[in-house]
Amino acid sequence: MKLAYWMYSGPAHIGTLRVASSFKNVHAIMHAPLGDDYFNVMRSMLERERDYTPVTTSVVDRNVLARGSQEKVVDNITRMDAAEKPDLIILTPTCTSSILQEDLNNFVERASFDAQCDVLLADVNHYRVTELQAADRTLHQVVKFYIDKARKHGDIVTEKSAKPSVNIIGISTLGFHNNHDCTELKRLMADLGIEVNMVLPDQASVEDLKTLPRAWFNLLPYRELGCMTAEYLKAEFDMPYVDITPMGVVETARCIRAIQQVLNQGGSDANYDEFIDEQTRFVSQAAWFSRSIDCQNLTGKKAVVYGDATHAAAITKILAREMGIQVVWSGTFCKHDEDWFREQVSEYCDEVLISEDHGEVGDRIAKTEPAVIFGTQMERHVGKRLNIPCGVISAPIHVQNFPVGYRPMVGYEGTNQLVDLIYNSFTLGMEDHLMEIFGGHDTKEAITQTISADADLAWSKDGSAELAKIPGFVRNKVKRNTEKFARDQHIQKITAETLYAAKEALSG
Amino acid sequence: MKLAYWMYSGPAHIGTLRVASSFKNVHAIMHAPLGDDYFNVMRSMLERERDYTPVTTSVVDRNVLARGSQEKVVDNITRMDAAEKPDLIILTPTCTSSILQEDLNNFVERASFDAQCDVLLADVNHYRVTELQAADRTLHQVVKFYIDKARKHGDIVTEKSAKPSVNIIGISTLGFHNNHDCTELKRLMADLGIEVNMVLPDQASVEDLKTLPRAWFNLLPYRELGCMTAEYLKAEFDMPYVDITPMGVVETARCIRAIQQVLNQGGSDANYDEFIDEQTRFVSQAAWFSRSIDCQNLTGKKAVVYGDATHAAAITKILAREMGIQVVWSGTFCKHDEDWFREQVSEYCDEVLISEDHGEVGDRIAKTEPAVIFGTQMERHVGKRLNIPCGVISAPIHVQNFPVGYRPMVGYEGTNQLVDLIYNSFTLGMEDHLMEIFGGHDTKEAITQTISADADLAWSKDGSAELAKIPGFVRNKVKRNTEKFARDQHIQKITAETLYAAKEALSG
Amino acid sequence: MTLADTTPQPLEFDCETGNYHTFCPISCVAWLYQKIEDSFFLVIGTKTCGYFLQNAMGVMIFAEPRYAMAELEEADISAQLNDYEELKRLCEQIKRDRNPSVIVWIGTCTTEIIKTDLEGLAPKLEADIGIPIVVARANGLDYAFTQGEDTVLAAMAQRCPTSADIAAKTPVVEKAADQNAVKKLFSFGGKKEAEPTETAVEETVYADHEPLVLFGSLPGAVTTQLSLELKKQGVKVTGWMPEQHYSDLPVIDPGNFVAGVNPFLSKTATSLMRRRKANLINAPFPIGPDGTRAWVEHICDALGVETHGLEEREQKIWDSVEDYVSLIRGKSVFFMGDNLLEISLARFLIRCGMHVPEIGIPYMDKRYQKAELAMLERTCREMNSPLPKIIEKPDNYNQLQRIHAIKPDLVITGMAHANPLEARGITTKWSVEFTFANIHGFSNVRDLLELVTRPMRRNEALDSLGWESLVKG
Amino acid sequence: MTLADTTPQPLEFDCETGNYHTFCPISCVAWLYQKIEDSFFLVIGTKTCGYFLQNAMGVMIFAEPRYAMAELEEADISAQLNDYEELKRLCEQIKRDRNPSVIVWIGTCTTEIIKTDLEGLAPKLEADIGIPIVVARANGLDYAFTQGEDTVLAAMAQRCPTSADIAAKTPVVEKAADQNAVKKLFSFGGKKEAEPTETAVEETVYADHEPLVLFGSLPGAVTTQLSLELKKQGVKVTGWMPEQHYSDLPVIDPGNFVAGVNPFLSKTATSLMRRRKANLINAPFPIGPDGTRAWVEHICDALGVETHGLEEREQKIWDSVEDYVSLIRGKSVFFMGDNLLEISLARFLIRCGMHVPEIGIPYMDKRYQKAELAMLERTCREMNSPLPKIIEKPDNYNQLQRIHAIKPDLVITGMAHANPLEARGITTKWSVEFTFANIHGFSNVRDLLELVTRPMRRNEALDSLGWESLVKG
Repeated sequence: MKLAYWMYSGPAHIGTLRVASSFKNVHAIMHAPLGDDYFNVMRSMLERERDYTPVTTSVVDRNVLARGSQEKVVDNITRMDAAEKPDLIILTPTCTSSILQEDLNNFVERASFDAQCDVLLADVNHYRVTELQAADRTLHQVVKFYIDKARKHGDIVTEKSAKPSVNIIGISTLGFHNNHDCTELKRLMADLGIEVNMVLPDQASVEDLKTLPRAWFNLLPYRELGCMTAEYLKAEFDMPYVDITPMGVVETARCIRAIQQVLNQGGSDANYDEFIDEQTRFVSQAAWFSRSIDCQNLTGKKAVVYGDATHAAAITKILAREMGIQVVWSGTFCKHDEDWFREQVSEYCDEVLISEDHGEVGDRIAKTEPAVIFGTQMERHVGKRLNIPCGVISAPIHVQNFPVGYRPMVGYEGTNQLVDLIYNSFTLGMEDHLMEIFGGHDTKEAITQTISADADLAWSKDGSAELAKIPGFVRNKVKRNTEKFARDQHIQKITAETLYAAKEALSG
Repeated sequence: MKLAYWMYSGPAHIGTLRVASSFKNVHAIMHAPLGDDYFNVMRSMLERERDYTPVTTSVVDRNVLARGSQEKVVDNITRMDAAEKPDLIILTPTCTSSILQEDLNNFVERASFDAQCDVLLADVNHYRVTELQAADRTLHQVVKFYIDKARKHGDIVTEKSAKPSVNIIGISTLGFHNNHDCTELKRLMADLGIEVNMVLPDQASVEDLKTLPRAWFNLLPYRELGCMTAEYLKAEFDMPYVDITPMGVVETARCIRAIQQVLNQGGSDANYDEFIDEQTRFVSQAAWFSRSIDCQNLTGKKAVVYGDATHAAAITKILAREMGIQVVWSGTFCKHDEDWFREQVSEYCDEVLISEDHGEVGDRIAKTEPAVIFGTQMERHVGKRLNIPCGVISAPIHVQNFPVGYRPMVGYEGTNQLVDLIYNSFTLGMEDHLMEIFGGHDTKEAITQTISADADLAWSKDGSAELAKIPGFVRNKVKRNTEKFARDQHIQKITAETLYAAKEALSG
Repeated sequence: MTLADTTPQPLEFDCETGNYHTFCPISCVAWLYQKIEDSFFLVIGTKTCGYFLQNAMGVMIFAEPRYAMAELEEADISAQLNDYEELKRLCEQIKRDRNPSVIVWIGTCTTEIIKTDLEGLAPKLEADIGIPIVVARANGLDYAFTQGEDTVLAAMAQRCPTSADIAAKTPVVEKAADQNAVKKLFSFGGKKEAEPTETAVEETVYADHEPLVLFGSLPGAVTTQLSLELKKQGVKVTGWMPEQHYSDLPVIDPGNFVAGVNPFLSKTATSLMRRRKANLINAPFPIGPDGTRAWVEHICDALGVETHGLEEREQKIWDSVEDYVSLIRGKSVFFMGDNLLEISLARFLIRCGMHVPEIGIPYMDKRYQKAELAMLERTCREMNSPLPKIIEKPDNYNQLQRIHAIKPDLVITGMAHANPLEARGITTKWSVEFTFANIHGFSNVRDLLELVTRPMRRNEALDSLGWESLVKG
Repeated sequence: MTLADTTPQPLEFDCETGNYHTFCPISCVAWLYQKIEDSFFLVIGTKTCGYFLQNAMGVMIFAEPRYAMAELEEADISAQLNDYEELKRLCEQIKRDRNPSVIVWIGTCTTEIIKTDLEGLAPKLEADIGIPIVVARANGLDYAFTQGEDTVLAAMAQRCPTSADIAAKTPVVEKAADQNAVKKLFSFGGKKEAEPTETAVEETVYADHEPLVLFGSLPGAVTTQLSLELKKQGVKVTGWMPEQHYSDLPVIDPGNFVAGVNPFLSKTATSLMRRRKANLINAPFPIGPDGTRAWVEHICDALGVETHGLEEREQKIWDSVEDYVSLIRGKSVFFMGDNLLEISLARFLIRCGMHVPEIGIPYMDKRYQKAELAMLERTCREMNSPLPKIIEKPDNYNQLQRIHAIKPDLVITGMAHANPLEARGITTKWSVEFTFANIHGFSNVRDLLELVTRPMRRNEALDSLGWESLVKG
């Protein structure tokens, strides 16, 4: 058992449902007790979705438990098939109902007899994988099912499109800024003269999956969703893929250059250098911001970063490489992707943190005392308590992460949005500090409660007075450093001299 | 004399310089003492402008004062003319140098002999008009000068363009979100099949002003800049103008319908009804947000609005009409536009406030205790002190109002941006209150300091205990209401019963 | 009056598939940990439960809440780990970090299915760590949403002391016959009464009646209002279950009177009757002026206290909210069914002049809701409104077809369907809000109507803008 | 040593058009109102002045600052209103709302031009409202940026008490010969010394020397550091002008020694010498390890105190910042001229191994900066660096041409030109930051170098990304 009240990724069935309900005309049947169906609420409330979520719960109650659930599940599948005429129904249990060890494959087989549509059982282990892994797996499962089916029917489309084309894989409902990212990626592809063959799974029709191989390559903006599918398509059809997240000007350029290489290997003659240069220097404002005076003043400031693998890695690189901000540590909750994450960020931060424990993450922030945090909603609230500003850069999703206004994180407009996020996080933090400094009247009231004499050390009157002159937001740090210095030097009473001697010694 | 440390609009010369430096290849010479040239700093720092601001100060110091400034001013004009080869040089004094009562027209005349470019003296009274009025006047002056010149040269273009076309008037440097608004307006015009003839004054060339009459009509997104010019063009060339600010779905639709009418009067056959319907219901998310559950919970909440005439009026209408939020009062610092403002907002708010005094505005906010403020940076800080969230909707400009990411306030994407602004202002405020309510541990510590027994009233033990149960952010209001009730009822000691009797009586 | 006596209802009851959306009963943690300030709630379940709580709790999750998940991992499910040792480890950590007065274990579907013997483990662990452990099975197999509270209060009812318990624990105090006095000493500990004269004076306003304990978790301000309402009639509330502190659980002796404030507390009622031998006062619930008056009347009646001025009081409240009532009179409201407050709300809204074609409700205890159902029927008769159809365990899919057919003026629904209905031009109100808002008693009628009318007031204004439908086709 | 003695400088000086950008001298209000905590600053000027302050002050403006504008309106300019009555009305309001210990009137260009007789009005109003009024003409016709502080301190110098003033005001205290003791009593009022033994012990570390008052507004932490530095040499600082409170203005008697900490305080120096008959110690300024050492040495020399260990101290600081120094050694820096700290900073950076082609400076008082200029020359010689050209009242337009021709590694410039230069691949640092950062004394050398090297460290990293030029063409 694990004591917790916050988790960074949801249970497996949420991942399955995110993929299922992203597709057009796919219905999911959740075999679960009452109350496990909050996915529908999340989609309806967080995304302000106008349509009914295509997920029906076949409710397991005490009676169903006693009688066995096969009849009810099969009945619900056939009912939904008749009423909604979906292309595909995906059945999934939840953590709870998966313990019942029922032969759900058999339920699906039974239902397939009567249903007009395809019926699939989502194939995930509800205790071993997270929401993210389950989503990746379910997408792969659906794609494979329809590729196999097309092959059997002989109507698979393997001939490449005349113009260079791409499948964008990984855009899904309840994904962090996914809708805006998708728009921006489509615009970017249009700018590059690349036709978008399919977007997966968002708004995709399963009937069209047979045309996936038509595209010249697959683009994977996120680590968390699509990798299995891309690998599968590479293995089956030798389709290349580009899995560089185009976040920040440097990585966006790298992604475009990788696309150029892929296209040229496919017989095209693309040269995006000029486009990249124009976008980087003049269309996007990010490169200019990096060079501008505002950003100069962020140089060397300390930040910590935490989030899913994609976003935490991308932001770490942007902060360190594009803005000269010191990333003290960078962390992720994507334990399953630890190796990739370490490889991506090690060069750009002092330390790497791999943890799913919100308590550990919070403690590390408190200990680090960074000038700014980039993290999830949880870290934002940790920051609130510690009075450290936080920019939210990653799921778990929250209604605030579904802005109505255009807020992509990828591509060139994404670089602009990130500049605002980073700059505002720092300046609003700075503003609070400045308000404290310029608060005026009450500067005289010494903040003496922080001057807790430790057992072995005493602060002289002038030492305390001097400490009180230090602005509140660094006072604790100065106090700790001075006390450390005093202990090292065997000084028992800390005077103003000690304080400044410590400053000179420790900054040397 | 007026005691103040904050003003909502700048001095006149700032308005003149905003217009002058918006034009392409126009240089301004500011005749002023050292230090009056901070306009250059504002442009460079707030807008993160990459180019040198085309404003040179001809510095007035003690020596110049003694010798007379004509020589220096004329010399600076001719020097800049030779070095930068501008089309036009505009000379302006500041509040200070205008007191010297020099014959600046004569300076200009003198300089015109030697200079290749046109030279104009900005014609404003520095003690009678604000930044906004001066900008409006300077734009008119420049336009008139070049129209007159073109007429003299006989090369004025009065023939209308084949396709419907528009001049967008009022976009300027250091304008609140002007750059993004301009992009959005251009996109909107493209969607409507209207060609943009000129944008004024931003990035416009004075040499092209002679082509202004070519457009079918003028569009004035803001009250503050462009009205004089539009009136002038109407008087001279019978050019119609549309001065409906397209902010919010209702006003955007009204603006488009007015454009339709103007075009059709000009012989076109435009029908934008379908476009408006599609944008309103499906492309913009604002109409849907208004109807969604999130917004339902804002219904009847109290807001106050304060800003320039354009933005304060637009936001007031959106809040009241599109979101069902109660605007307790709406105010502006644009005293010169009081009549228009009253006419626009009276229907949508309980009271109208016309004031330039930040102290008065702050006091009114404190007294009103709204759930949210929409105002300027000053009101944001007032809100910070009072613990009331504030969305910033209007100049005076501030570096935070020059986001790098796309943030128009007009048009359909503008409606989305405003939804985010309004929603986040409310929810982040609510979040703070919820954190207080759910703070958990310390709910028991009674906030007894607010229970200050007024001379004539006493709170019984159970009354105080009951009051302490009320969440902090409404406690003061409940307290005041209860005490008012007690006084009216001649109750001397307030018990729990009194408190709830007051609740029933006052809500009736 | 006992629950055994069920008179047949002419109301029409039906039962559907039970494929309906409601919050998991473990969500009761959200308000209970807030109410009982010295408690800690431990939900023993899976990642699915935890993720639900985290999403449902919103901002509360960040406030270092006094609840947590004991997340069952694969080794727990496959019984490779010892439940007792695991729970002990967690509870010791909770004791160390937060030191609550009580730990409430919330069992879930998973603990039901893997048959974790929480009731068996609790007494041993309670003895081991020295903190009371209350066990409640708030699982979705047996219960819906608000019934979670019912499972907790039913369990807690067993922990209420008797006069004898108190007497045994306070040997220095003279064993007084008046258990109220004993209770006072107990709950206030060593504190001195600051205003003894005031208290003495107060006592005289009460009639001489059997002790009365009210049950149901309501915010402090609302319990005060209801207590004051009864005080006006001379009825003294001996205690509330729960109180702000676990250590203040009221004394309940056999023969004492108890009354519930919410319609979803049938298990608690049964527990109090069967195991504590209390007398349940079966009354309509104090929601709306009509319900509040009936509730007070039933209580007074049971205690043999004569009421006075109630009719005027009810009328005065009605008069004060006429502006709101006039907005909904003659309109229709459809309850999809979510929080078990449906019958009481429907009865109140019919009294306001609304029509109710259908009341969906997760679970219907006709005995515990007997007085409320009777009042619903009477109200319909008096208001000349057709009797609503009551659908237990509704099927949301079917309900949506009926809603689109009937087009009611208002649908009170769970969170999953509100936005899609609004997008189709159907006005909705979240049922969840009635669970959290202060809607009980006379003083809150205006707030209750504010909630009900809000979407109608808002949408009326919006409708003039002509965006009624926001879906294609 | 007197200011009259000006030895010819082999340094090349030049003067341009004076069309350069710098902040208005009234901006000194920003740091002075912060420093002197019981003060209120009233800037008497136009909307142009007010809007500048509001923009320059950034967030401070929102913190209910202890300064305000007396905004001159048309009626004031045209002398329709009575200046005295208007100022009285405003000052009375300030007294009512904030009750400061002193009101400082800041005259502006406008009061110069309309010839408002602030000096004439102040004594009468001071008597009328009972609050000292100090008048400073911080106008842009005569002064640049930091010189605003000079005008205020020069005026305030006249308000420093003499021993005789103190003696007259404290009749109960025995008129001690030691004015330090008198000063103590005065400034601490009725307070008891908590640690008398500590104080007594402390006194013994000081040499016996003439009283020394330091002038220049520095943050409390920095004044402590500099005082401690002198204490190490046995020199006791009698007082600072200004102190945290106006009421703590130091005693200055004829013949006392005074020394400035900043190069822009020439008017204050002159005022102290001419009107208070103080002895000015003309020293380089305590910026950089070299400057700080020279400053301490000059002071000790003037007071007849022998120094010890200063060379080692300086060397230790240099050693501790070698990592930063190595980043700039051999590079070039161009000063456009802004805050009058230019000579001191250039001298320090040349000592760090940089080359300085040009030092722009708004105003050059060769007498007050005599020791600093001499040290600059010596440093160039010792570091084998060409002598910089010093341009007084530069012309920014011409400077930009020179910068684009020379392409220095760093340009220290005002805020108007930093972004355009950066966009053209030229690394810049705001001169303003040196005005506000703690750069004085040995302890702050690292912070000073942190500032200087920050843009170079940052741009070095960025340059590898290949975005050097961010303008077209």
